[in-house]
Amino acid sequence: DGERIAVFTKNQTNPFFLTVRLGADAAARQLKATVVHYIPTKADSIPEQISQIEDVIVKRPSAVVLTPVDFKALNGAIRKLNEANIPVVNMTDRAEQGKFVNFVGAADYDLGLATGRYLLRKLGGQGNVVILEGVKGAVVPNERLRGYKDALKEFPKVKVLASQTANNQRLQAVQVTENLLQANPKIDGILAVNDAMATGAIEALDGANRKALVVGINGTREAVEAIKAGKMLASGDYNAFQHGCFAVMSAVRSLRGQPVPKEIAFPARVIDSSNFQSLDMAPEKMSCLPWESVVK
Amino acid sequence: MLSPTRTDTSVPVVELRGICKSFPGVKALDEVSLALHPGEVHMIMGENGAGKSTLMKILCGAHTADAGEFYHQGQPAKMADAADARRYGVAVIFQELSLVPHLDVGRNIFLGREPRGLLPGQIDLPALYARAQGFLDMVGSAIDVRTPVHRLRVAEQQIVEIAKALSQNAKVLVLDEPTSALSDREVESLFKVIRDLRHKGVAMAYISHRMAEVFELGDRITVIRDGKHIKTLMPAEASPDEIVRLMVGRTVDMTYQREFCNRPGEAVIELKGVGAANGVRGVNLVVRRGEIVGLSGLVGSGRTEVARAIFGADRIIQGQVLHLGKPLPNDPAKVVSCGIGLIPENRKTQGLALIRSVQDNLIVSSLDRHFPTRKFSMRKAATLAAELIARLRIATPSSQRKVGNLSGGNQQKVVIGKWLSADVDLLIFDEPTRGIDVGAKAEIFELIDGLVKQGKAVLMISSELPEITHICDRAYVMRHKTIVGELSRQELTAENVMRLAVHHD
Amino acid sequence: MIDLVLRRCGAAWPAAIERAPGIWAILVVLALAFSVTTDTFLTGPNLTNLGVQSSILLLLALPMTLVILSEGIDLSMGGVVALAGMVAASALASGASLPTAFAIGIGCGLVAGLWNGVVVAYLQVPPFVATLGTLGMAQGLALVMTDGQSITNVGDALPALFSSSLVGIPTPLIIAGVAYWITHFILYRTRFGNAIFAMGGNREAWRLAGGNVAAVLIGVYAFSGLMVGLTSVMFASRMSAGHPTASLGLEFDAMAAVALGGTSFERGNGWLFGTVLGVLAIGVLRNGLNLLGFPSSLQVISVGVLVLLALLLNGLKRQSS
Amino acid sequence: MTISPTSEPLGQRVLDFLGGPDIAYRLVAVALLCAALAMASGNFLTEGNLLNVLRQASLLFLIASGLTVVLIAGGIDLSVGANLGLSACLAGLTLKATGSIPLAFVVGIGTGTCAGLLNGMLVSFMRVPPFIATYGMLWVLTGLTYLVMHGDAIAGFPSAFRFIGSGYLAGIPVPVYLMVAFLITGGLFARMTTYGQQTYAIGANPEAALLSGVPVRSRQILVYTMSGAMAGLAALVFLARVNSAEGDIGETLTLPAITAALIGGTSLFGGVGTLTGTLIGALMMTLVINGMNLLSVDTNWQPFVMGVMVVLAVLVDRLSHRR
Ligand SMILES: Nc1ncnc2c1ncn2[C@@H]1O[C@H](COP(=O)(O)OP(=O)(O)OP(=O)(O)O)[C@@H](O)[C@H]1O
Ligand SMILES: Nc1ncnc2c1ncn2[C@@H]1O[C@H](COP(=O)(O)OP(=O)(O)OP(=O)(O)O)[C@@H](O)[C@H]1O
Ligand SMILES: [Mg+2]
Ligand SMILES: [Mg+2]
Repeated sequence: DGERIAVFTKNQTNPFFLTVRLGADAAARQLKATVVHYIPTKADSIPEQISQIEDVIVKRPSAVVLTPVDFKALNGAIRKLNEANIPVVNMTDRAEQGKFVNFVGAADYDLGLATGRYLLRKLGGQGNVVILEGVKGAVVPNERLRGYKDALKEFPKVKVLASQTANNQRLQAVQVTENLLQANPKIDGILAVNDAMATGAIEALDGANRKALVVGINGTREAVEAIKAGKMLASGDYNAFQHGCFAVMSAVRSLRGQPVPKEIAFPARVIDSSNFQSLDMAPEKMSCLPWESVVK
Repeated sequence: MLSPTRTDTSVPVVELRGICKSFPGVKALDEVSLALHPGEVHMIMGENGAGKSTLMKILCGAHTADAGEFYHQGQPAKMADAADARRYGVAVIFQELSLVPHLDVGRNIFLGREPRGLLPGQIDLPALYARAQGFLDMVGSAIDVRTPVHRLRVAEQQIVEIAKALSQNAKVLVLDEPTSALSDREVESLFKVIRDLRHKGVAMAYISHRMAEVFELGDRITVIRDGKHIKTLMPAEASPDEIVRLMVGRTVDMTYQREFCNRPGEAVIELKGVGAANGVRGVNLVVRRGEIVGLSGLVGSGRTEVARAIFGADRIIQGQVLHLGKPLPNDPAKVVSCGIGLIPENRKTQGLALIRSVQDNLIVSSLDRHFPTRKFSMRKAATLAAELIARLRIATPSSQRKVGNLSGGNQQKVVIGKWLSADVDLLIFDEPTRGIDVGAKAEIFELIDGLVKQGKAVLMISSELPEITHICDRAYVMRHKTIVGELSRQELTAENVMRLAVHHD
Repeated sequence: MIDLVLRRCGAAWPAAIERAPGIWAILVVLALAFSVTTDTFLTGPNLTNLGVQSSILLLLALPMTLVILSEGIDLSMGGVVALAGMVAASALASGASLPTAFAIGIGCGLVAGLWNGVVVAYLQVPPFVATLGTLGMAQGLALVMTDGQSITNVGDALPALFSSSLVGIPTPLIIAGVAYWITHFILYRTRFGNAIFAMGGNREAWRLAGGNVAAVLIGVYAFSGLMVGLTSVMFASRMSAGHPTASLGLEFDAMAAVALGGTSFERGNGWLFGTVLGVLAIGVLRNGLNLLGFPSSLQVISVGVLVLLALLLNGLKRQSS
Repeated sequence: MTISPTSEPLGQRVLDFLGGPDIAYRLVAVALLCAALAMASGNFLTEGNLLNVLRQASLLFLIASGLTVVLIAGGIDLSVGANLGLSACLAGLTLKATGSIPLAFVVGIGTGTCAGLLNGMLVSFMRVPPFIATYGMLWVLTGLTYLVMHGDAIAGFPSAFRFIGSGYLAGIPVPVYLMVAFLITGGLFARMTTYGQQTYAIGANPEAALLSGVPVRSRQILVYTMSGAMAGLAALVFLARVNSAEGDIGETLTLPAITAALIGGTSLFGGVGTLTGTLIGALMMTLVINGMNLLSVDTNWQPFVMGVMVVLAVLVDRLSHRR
């Protein structure tokens, strides 16, 4: 029987991680390994993920694939994994410390920069924009926000009217945007650090009968639908499915003594009405890219 | 240990002068004075709501007076809170029990005065239990000091209260209706303790609605009416009639004469071998239209449990309850719609929603009767309530007043009122006169009499034997959670009841 | 032997079972089930895990028991753990020593506890509302402090603490044990303990005994705050960081543990050792299901079923007696 | 002591109908809040913004209204948010799968009602304390939501369905009509039916209510079921408004709903409270958040402000009753 891989994701509510898990499962099927998923019962709970890692160490899986719910808080748990000599692949969100087989993910900063630039160029380098920030203190939204801000620096004529958090949530994004639309008669662009908030902002725009260019990041199915319908300008592709694939592949390859690069980062790619087709399908139908097509 | 510091009975230990106290809408006390002398039992008499409990609460610092002076050993003193009262040696046994249910007997006796251990705040538990045992022995009780109080019966709790008061080395002891929950035997041992304390020079204020106690114990009697001091007199110069006249301001017939019922009607309720989850077993009983049936027995014999089982408040596990020949459902709401009402033993916790108005409480049982379509009308409710308030002479400034602000007796009238409003066929009274003054008692009996004359039936539980022997057409006597005998009108004497109620072997 | 331990914890064998039959039944069934279905449950390392994982919840559930006995509730725990943890972490970040950080964290908790106590006792705001308010305020302040960022540059001493051990026993377990012992002493061996029972059982009785109700309430919430402060540093130690939101909702877990252990929300009726059992039951369930690799969504359902089942069993017992 | 039902002055009767002096204080507070916001931000008094506030408040009110009735009956429902989540997800899945709007309504409201019924049974027949019963249910319902969604999200519903959440009728958002409808129905239930009287009686003293012949258990089941049904209905409005559903949709809604009821003067001890109060509570909370957004105040301050507000509201009640 094949390798047993324990895969840790952050929550069971965000479709992004569902896609990641499906990718992991697909890779495991290909490689004849087994995957067991561990997800905190409370979304993004740090103490729970730590406990789950401790419990899993007792069971000694062949390898672990870990998306830490927090940049630093999992350091202790990762150290325990290392001490127990269980190989660990770091997936999607980078951990601060620890020995890892490799990192599989995307560069959030680059995604923010690329997507931000895309919108600002479409605005012709001028106009008013608002930013919808994500959960405070989490690395991913922070990095993306940094990317957006750096993109804005390149377009000094664009004015940022407001930068408020909607906590990565769609409903909050609807309400925050509604209020911002009231406060600001002219908004030309909305930069959301994830697609859930971007689609929320679109709802608010529709409700108020206003128009603005909206971008988000992740490339979720919902965003693809919106792009297809012409309601959303673009979304930064996060390659969720491939994260799962390549993390599990990396783990299995390293167990089998095959070479694995230290870093597999999918390039920042912006999806718009011209190139959404590759993502326009159910994640169940997706398949892993060949290892060699990504790792050169 | 309890030796009096002064034997001079002329200087009061504590004295209240010109005390006034108002609650929103009521002047509870108006210029009342009271002096408590060492070695005397001072009886405080008055109708419900006269202000007796309020006066006692001021005496022990639970309420602060709006005006008036306080003297301790003849000297002006300050009386701001319970701690002051404790300094002057005032201890109280309240009308409403003041025990903590989930602490044991010993800890309750010394609550707030625990013997100190080594560490800061630590209790010296062995010393506490030993001393608590001593005080329980003094009242002749066999209760274990480590029993949590919530496991004790009401009467046993009352005894713990007394031991608690004793343990305070009181110079002044206030007893607010201490016997209302006690059986005769326990009353006797309480009286023995009171006489002991009197001998040791303790000053006592004693509130009771039982006339017999007044003459058995009292050294001095003060009558209060409508928050005013009416008269202080010696037992020798007073007769029961005289005291009642002073209390109510008119003459009242206390003998509760009534025409007994010769030809009772159909059986409203019949119990056949009923056993319930609350412990009663093999109960056979029948109540017919037009009669008042008593249910007697010692405290703890299971009378309340029988009432609750009939009413559906406790689950019936064997036997049958028949209502007009048909099985009665085991659910209070359905029992009420069959026309049966229960006036429970504890009005505050079981009878009333204290935060709601008099009106709301009066109509809650008869909503289905008065509003059969379930469409409610505030106006109609107000009219109904006003009628009941007038009919029962409930002393309240308005039908919108919170029931919690009424005096005990008036609260009891509200509980009765809600069943009058529901116009039930059978009323079960559990201690209907507990804490009720003589005037109100007479009124309540008149009411009960009126009900049975209209062809309704009454089952009455009472711990006061005269009530059973004078009022009832028949009575059942209970012992050990079952009925041990039935007495017809002719056999219904105090001796016969006691013979059945008390276990001889 | 066990009987002696139990007696010291406030009840003898049969009484101990009678107080919270549901939790005993569930603990026994779960432990048996997991011992049979996994080969790792009954191993030393796993039981150590279980203890260490439960320690934080116990540190909160102990004071919660006292608060609930006093007919109160403390909804602010999660928020205050966050705030005090952030403050302690920022102290460490600016170079303070570990003991200083503990003092600061505990101090913060104490201030929040005192505030709760004052609002409940003097302003007479119902505890649910008062502590709900404090929850909001603490959570807000924790977010505002660093604009929602966690504080991660806390040095090495704090992270090391949680995984350290003394004479072979993990430090968190020792701290939880000492905390239990102190709480037990306070509740069952001091006047203050009697006063807490009186707060829930019969406040008037305490007042009439010359006691100061406000002082007791403030004491209860201050004690709770103190323990919350201690927890905040332990929690930060587990995460190697001060985090503004990770602890939110912990108070509900603590309340569930207290209720599982047979403490009722009225009349000052409760049992401190039962709380330990409640914490353990939650810990065993989660640990065992992880060992089984149980799907997470079913784990969520199991927690709810555990709580309902235990309370149902307790209720059945009450009804039949 | 005259005890005839006197006809009170008109002002008193209006005040009573609104819910007594407590409500009046709150209306004054809302007016002051509006005045302050109007002065601070020029955008506040625009028609669009006021409609926004109303629509946002109406969502909060819909969840909080069922909860208010439960609180009045002396219970609590910590599972409303989770219930809303499950109802929204199941309704959304149904809508996606069948495209039938009536069916989605049946599923959404049906789910909420069933969950509420279960709460009611646990509290009334099984005698589990409401706080714990509904907390346990919170976990069970959340778990079921995760189970049916298995981590996925659904989005994009037909515009006919979305009408109840984001549509307008005569220039006013549809949820506002729902809010008014429920305010009136709820008010009639509380004041004009014997059910209402019994609900207050149960909240004030359940034991006394039982011994007065009030069918306590069936009324408890009724209020929890109503709360569940309201959560189901709110779920549909939510779904229609945000046009998507995820497993965590209801997670953060329970405490704000309780807060709205408390700010509105409903007591946690039962027997006291009004829907009008809850509406005002929801309005105050929404106004504050709206104002903070308009003035670009750091959102981190929102929990702090909510915390202060709930304590203040209850404190003012206490002080006004002391007089
Ligand atoms: N806490 C209170 N708030 C408002 N009114 C009160 C309060 N306590 C007592 N009263 C009122 O004060 C008056 C005197 O009540 P008190 O309890 O002293 O009567 P009492 O003589 O002890 O009557 P009873 O024999 O029925 O016990 C009553 O009218 C009562 O309604
Ligand atoms: N040992 C006990 N432990 C706990 N509760 C008890 C115990 N004995 C009685 N009770 C409760 O105390 C209340 C009074 O019961 P009790 O047996 O005294 O009824 P009773 O015979 O009707 O007497 P009375 O009506 O004079 O109080 C009941 O509700 C009963 O359940
Ligand atoms: Mg009295
Ligand atoms: Mg009785």
